[in-house]
Amino acid sequence: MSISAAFFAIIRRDLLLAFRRRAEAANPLFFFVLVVTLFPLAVGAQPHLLQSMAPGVIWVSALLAALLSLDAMFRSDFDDGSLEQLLLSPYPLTVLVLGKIIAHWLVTGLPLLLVAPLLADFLGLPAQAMGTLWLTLIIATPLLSLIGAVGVALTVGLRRGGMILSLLVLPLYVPVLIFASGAVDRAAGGLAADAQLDILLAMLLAALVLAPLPVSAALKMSVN
Amino acid sequence: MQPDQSGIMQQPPQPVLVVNNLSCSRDDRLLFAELSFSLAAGQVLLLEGDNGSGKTSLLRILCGFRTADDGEIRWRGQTLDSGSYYKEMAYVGHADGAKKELTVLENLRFTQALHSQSGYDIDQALIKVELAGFDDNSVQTLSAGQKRRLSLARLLIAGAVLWILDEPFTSLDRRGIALTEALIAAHVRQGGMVMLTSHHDLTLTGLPLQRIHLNSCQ
Amino acid sequence: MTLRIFLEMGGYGFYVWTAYGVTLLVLLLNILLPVVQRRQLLRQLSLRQKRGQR
Amino acid sequence: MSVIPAVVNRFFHQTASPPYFYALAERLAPWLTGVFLLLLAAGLYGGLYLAPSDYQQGESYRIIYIHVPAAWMSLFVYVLMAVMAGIALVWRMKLAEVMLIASAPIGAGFTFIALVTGSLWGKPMWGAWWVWDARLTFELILLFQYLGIVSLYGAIEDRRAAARAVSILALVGVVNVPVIHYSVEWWSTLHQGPTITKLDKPSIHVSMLIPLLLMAVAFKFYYLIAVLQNARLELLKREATSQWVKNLLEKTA
Repeated sequence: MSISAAFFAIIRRDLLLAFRRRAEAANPLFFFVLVVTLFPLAVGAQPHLLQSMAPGVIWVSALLAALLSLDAMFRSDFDDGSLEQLLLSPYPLTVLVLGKIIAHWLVTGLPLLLVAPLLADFLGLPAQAMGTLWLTLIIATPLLSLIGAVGVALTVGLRRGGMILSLLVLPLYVPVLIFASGAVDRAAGGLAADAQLDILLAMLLAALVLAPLPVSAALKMSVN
Repeated sequence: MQPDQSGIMQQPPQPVLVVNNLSCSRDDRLLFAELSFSLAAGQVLLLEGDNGSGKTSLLRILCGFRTADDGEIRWRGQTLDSGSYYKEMAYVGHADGAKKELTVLENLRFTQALHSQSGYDIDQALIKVELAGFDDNSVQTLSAGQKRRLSLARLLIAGAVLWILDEPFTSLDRRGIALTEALIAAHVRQGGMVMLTSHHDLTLTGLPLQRIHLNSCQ
Repeated sequence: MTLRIFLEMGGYGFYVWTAYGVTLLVLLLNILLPVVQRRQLLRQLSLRQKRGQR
Repeated sequence: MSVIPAVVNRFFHQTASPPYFYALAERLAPWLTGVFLLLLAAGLYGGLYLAPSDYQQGESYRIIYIHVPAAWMSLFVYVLMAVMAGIALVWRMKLAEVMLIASAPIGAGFTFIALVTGSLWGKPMWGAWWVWDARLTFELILLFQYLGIVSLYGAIEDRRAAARAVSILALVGVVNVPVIHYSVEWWSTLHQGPTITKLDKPSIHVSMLIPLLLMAVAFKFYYLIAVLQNARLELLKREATSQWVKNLLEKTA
């Protein structure tokens, strides 16, 4: 077996697992929809207000949904000993970990892509910003999984790591939130958002290369 | 050194795993200090000692999960991270390391993908651990003893030389224990190595058995 | 310049002196807490040692 | 290893040994405190008494002498922590772990000071206790990063493992710091008009600059004093059962 076989085997296994636990896997998506619905209820349904808030609301909700789903990334592997077996594989842990992160994104990030435009429409986001919203989601939701993986890997060994996880991960999410919602905001106002998208893309590429390193190191610490 | 065909039986076997002056402590408490031993092809090493004497910690250090406070471990003369160690070892711990939502076959396929060396194929391994015919059962339907045997199948599939087993006999019935001992014996006769902890009295007759007793030092 | 004028800080006295006060408090706490905790720890450890010797 | 001269190598080994470091920190403390108090007195005298009042902001600008040095220190300590995290991860040096842990609450303290003094300065200037100004927001997020480090260290029981976790987090955090800085800067220009910039004065008068620099250096000395006290506590906690601590207890008893 080769390294690429191991990489794809991890993605395949995690997708299969998500399919077997589909009720659980759908939770972040429901959560996302629910949080977005809460905003009009809280601030009132004035179209102007909602329209101007739409990029922020969608992105904050996406962020919270990602945060909620993070804990599941390594939790069951840690509990049933699969994580130990992963660490003992002769293949580089960084590559295996990247497989896990990608699988996590496919399960939790990808569905957001499908629902978000619909919700954005509910909030009255102008049609001209839809494309940009999609692009930011495509580029930046994987970033949420990559950055979040560092936080989960550090806290997976803790019995009550949930609160600490948010404290660790949310400051790291701030730039993603700013650039992503900023880009949609600009697009909604008819301005070009290329610079923000480029920055997000650069962050994604950097995170793809760099994030697996601290994640692997943190997992090694956590099985201790 | 010229290999002498006639004298090969008298020569002490060449150690493959060498542990030198290993020390480990947990929460200010010294578990063991200056522990040295070596393991050669075809040998079994049994770790004995009370609960909390550091048996599991030692095994976890050998897996690379823990770092020792002091000392070194060499596999074929190289450190664990630089050499071929992880290609040639496999570990069964307290947890089964299997996904309960997946079937036996799916779990073992994944094990196969994670290892670069190829050992037994899945069907053979399942026959060896007497789980043939359970391929499509999901792991959560298996009994505790069957899950243990599934872990043993993992060892066979990984094609490892060194087996590290932490309490492999727990939750096994008499038949399961006999089966596990037979697997260990067969592995060792083929030139494999086994390191294990157990509360159970081993009946590995005729095998070169090393015992290390870890006292809880105060 | 009298002390009163100095303390008034041109009407901004409250802001300026609160800022300096908070700073002093935080700086002092960050030094005193470890010192106090270390003394306590040393006392505990020496008690434990005496008990061990007996 | 051969790149490092033997003398330097020996110096580091000696200094890094816990009992030596513990005693050294004790011996240094009065000297450091002396220098700190001297610098502090000079800085405060220059800043609060000698320096003229600002033609725009009146006397309220005098908060600058603690706000700006504290903001500088909040960044400086974080970067220093990341350096020690790197040393701790690569060479597994215990002393680096101890210094990293010991620095976190002090850095958090500086960040807190920067936030509170910024807010106290902002009230008369902006008319509100809190304005979403780029620098203040940056300090706020930095404070969260510090708190994350402190609470992660507190949550993991095994001290070696906790130190490793914190080292990883500090390194990831230090990569995040410039990204946050840049993004917050961009965000604040997007969402609001220009605010009073407190630091970007093209030129600051020498009589104001000298006390500012004096205070900055004084804060560095304060950091040294505080970090050494914290490190001694941390060392004692970690090595409570070791021989040198026993000897120390016998000596003091």
